[in-house]
Amino acid sequence: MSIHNKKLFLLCLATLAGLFVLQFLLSDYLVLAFTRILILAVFAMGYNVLMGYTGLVSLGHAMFFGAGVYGAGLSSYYLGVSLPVAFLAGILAAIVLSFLIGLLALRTQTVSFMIVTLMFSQAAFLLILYFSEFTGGDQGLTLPTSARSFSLFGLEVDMTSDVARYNLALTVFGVVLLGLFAFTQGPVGRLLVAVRENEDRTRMLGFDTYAIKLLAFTVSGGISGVAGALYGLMFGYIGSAFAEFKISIEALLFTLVGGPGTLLGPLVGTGLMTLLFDRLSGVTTAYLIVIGALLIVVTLWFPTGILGTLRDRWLPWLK
Amino acid sequence: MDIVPYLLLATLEGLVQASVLMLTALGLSLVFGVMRVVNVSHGEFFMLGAVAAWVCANLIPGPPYVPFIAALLIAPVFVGALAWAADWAILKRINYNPEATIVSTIGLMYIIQQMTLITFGPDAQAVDAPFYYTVRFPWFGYSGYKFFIIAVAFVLVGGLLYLLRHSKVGLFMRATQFDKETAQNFGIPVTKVYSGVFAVGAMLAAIGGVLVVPSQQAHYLMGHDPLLLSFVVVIVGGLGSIPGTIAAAILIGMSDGLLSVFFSPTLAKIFSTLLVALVLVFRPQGLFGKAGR
Amino acid sequence: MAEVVLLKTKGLTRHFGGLKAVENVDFQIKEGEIRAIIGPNGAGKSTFVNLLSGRIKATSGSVEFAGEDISRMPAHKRVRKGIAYTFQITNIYGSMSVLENICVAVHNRLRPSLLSRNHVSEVDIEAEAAEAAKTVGLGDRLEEVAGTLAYGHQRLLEVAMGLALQPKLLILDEPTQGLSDSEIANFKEVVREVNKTTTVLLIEHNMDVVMTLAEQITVMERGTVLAEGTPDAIMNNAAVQAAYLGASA
Amino acid sequence: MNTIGTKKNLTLPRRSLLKGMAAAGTVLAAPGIIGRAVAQSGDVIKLGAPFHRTGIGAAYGRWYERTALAAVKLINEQGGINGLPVELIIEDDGTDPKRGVEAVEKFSAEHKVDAIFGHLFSHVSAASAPRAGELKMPYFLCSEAHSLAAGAFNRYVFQPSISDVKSQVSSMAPWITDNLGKKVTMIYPDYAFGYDHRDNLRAAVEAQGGEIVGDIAIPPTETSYTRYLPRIPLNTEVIYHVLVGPGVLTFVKELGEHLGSQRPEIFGFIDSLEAVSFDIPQLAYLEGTHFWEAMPRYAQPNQTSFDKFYREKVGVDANGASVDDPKSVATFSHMFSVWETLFAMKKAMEMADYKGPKQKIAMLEAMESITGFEESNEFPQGRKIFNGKMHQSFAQQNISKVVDGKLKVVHTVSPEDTLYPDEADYTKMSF
Repeated sequence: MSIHNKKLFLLCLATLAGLFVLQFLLSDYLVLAFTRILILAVFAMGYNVLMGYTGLVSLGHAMFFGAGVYGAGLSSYYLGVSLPVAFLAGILAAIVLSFLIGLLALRTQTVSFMIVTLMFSQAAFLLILYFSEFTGGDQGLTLPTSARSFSLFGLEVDMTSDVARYNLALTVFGVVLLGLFAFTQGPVGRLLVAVRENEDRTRMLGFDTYAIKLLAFTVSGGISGVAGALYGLMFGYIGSAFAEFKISIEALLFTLVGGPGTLLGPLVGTGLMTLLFDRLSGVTTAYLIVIGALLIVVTLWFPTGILGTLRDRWLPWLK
Repeated sequence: MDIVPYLLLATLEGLVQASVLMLTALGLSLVFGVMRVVNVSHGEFFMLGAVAAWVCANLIPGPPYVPFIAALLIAPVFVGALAWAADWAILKRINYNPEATIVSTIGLMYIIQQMTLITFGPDAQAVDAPFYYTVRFPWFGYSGYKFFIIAVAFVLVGGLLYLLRHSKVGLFMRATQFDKETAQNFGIPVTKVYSGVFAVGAMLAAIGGVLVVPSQQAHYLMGHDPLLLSFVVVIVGGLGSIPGTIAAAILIGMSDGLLSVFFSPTLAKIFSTLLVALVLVFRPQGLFGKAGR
Repeated sequence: MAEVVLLKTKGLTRHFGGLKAVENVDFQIKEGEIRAIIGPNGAGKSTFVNLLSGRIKATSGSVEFAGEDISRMPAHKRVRKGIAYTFQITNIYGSMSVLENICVAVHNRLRPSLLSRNHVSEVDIEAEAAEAAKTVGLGDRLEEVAGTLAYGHQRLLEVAMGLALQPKLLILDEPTQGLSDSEIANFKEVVREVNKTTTVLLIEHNMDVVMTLAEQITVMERGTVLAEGTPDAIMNNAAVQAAYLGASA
Repeated sequence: MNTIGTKKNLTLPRRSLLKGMAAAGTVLAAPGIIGRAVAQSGDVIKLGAPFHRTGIGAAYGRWYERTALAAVKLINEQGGINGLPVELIIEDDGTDPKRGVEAVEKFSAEHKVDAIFGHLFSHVSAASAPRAGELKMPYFLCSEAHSLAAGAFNRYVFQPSISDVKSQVSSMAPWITDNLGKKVTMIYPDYAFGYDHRDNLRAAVEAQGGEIVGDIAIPPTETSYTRYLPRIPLNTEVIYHVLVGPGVLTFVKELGEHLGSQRPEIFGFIDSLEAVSFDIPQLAYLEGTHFWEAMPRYAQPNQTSFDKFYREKVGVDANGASVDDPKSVATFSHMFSVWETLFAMKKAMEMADYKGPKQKIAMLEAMESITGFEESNEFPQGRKIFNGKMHQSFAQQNISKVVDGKLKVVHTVSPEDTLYPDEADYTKMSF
């Protein structure tokens, strides 16, 4: 499959190399900021699988991010499993949840689909609060010091070290990026786009579009869970704030700005927006106004986002 | 406490909730019914109504009923104008695309919320009721103003229904709802109907906000719960169906009151959000609607 | 040609509310045939073929295909059984290239399972897709974006996608609508070519196309079959003339 | 089909927009890169203050900021700390745990502050405290959460001014059971902060031979309370309420309507009514009820000169409202912790002759060696005992009665009576 779209493949490799070099160039703080950006970009990339490639706008991805956070965090907190195992538990939780929610939500379309995902996500958020004895509720749980380092294949990783954190985030980001390259640029990716462009036609070419959408939904939710699990373990804290509505909106915003249906769009969107908010918080308290205004501006004038615009104009392979 | 006063209280509270809900949810339902879009910033129009009532109470002198009545007139006009402007500036330009509308009204929601935070401040503010009167039952007392809320809401909803059924404007709206293209061919100014409906929907929410604020408080985040409950009502009642919305408002308002009395309110909320999701999945026409079309 | 019945319906019925769009239709098509369905607007032709393809669920009645009852089969499975359907209104992937459009169709046939891998490579898929494009005369436009094609070419692409499925039965819903005379001539050639390997069911308004292509014609009116026979027999059928002329007058 | 991502109705000239975006990107990145070059200074003490400017804590955040600015101004007027001027850097954390952590990282890595202080809401501090420890950043809480004293955090985290909930509640309970009644109904918010009250009050009341007869948890977003009120058992002698959030006035009003004149005693935590004026008709029902206050909002007849000095510097009048706007009421029982924390930090820095981050450990050890603070201009709330092992202060507490729409202190609990056995020893942890 990699014979397809070689240019994009090279760009992905260049991006990863660039991100690796970045840690030697940036100030300490920006390295920390980029650690966060990489994790959130993974989240947005997961969201993009569904929204960008398959054309399904979900308002409930916070629940999959949250499933990753809690699946990983709770298994580390209560069962004391090692971090790699907790990480996998988080991903598994997100995959199972997204599969089940997908089964139901995909029976609906467009507006109903948005509301259904929103409502399931709200219910998940409320459940976290309701079982606060176990989940820590809004106050959350702080992971013990023993959960701040791990060794894998003889490699000792200290989660409190900035260098280790950055490179760990970059590794996960890289794996997801290349995995998604194979997924979206190959025949399956073509099917996702086929569903987005014309679901009826795709069905009449003999595809079970429900199954395709369910696959996209589960992959999307699973990757969101990867980001959530990494975020929870990396920062050693889990809390209901990670399953809030705002988290879903951030994924939507990052994807919209960067360019839905482009592989690298979510990274661009996440990077730009995170840095923008970071700078804004020194200038104005109302960073949510900026989110609001951007949501409107992007839908009005920029519906294909930054990379989407580049793609439509000059670089058709950027997808 | 015995079960009788318990139920009486739950019923009264349910009725009050149902009344306010009826107004806000009708706004949302009207917009969805005619325009086929979901307005996520609807709860903020409700909040703006409440804040407008507080502003009136602070600026207009006289006994409490004077600013209250002023607010009942001013708040809907102000909020309606704002909604009309939003329709002109945003919704019209994205051609009422359902998904783009949701995204951009989420944006609008944040903007209104934060602008209110900046101007109105983070504190909850109380507004005097137009009159104070406590109805004393043998077991407990109950605010007379809340009976007033019920009365006003029912009068307004009745008036609205009458208008929809018997006026030219109502006819235009129903025609547009039924089939946009045909309506256009019959010379109905569809774009004007859209702007009007969006404004009227917001005005209904604003009136709900004004009515509620003397019994509660104005706060910049207060739009969230009414939005959620209105969603529940509109969806359970069947998207776009006015009688369904009214029936669902009463059902949800009453049962929310009862559920929260007997169960944890968080559990009640979980229940209602899941209800919305499952109704949409398994009975998209709503609990009261008929299948088909 | 072998006289094998490819598709058979019994009492096929579909009501929309009070409207009887298709009412109790018994219908057969033999393997290798080119069959046309004609009838005035609203006669239920499109609904009928949609019942065959599974896009619309029947109210009652049964559909049998290649000896198997497919009445309850969802549309995409019927496609896999060999019933291909091309849309009345052009229905392609506008943002994809011609080749990619056809690839989606070939993909289904060569690699039916979504997740499991088999040995069919992307190269094979593309080769077959290019072949199908060539058959309809789009061989030199593989990289063009489908949405930018001329209308006639879009119709041909639509047919190519149907062909790429290598169906046993190809249903064409008003394929020549909006085509120029020269395009129609070319189209007739394409259908003849296709018919060498596939049974063709055609809904068509253009009588010239019907008369030159079809071996058998089925006439529908108000949801029922009014008449059936060879082109000559249909031309001379009084009831058909009444219904048809009456309707188009 | 989704059209957000695929629609092509662009009307703006894209080329110029893209250029603008690229330019914006450079600008965004610039401060951080420059920050790397100029970060080393050492001739100033930088303090990072992540305040709740927005979100549910915004009412508190506003006053925390005002108090911090006043205290820093005073410190600088008095010659700074060890001769170095103090620079205050404020970031908004949105009362959000995620952003709280981001703020801690930003203070540590970009602003390179000497210490961070000022987090109040417990979910924000629960997320931020571990990260502060990992970044080896001194982190001072201005919060009532019990987590620190319970040993959940690390050696870098301190709470030198305000008492934790456990200490507050358990020192109030004997007075409640002795003076108001032994059958208590609790009304509290349905989240972590409320649970702290629920658990500690139950234990404390039962220890006094009292009984919790009703237990009503209310979601923090609730706006109407009438339907919860029937759950107050008829044999209730005291209603204990601690509610935060926008609906408190409504709660009081509805309580009044519901119970009428035959009400039981009512005891509330002032958290319910921080930043809310008392002399409004909606609160008339509270006349004659009692409140816990960390620091009396209304200047008392025996007002200390310290209290007077503090109010003057922060700009708060004798009614606990802003001198510029009598309608703007302070979060008086919490914001003193910002003031006092700054002076506690100053004291520790002076003890360690602190000049820069290299002496961080010495400063923290100095902090741990402190045993208490005397009532003074620097500590206007009152005398306090500091437990260096738990990193927690124990301060005097007040019980006030609402008389003529004002809070009048009727009982004071000395710091000694708020102590409980040690639950943690941070000095045994490594730095």
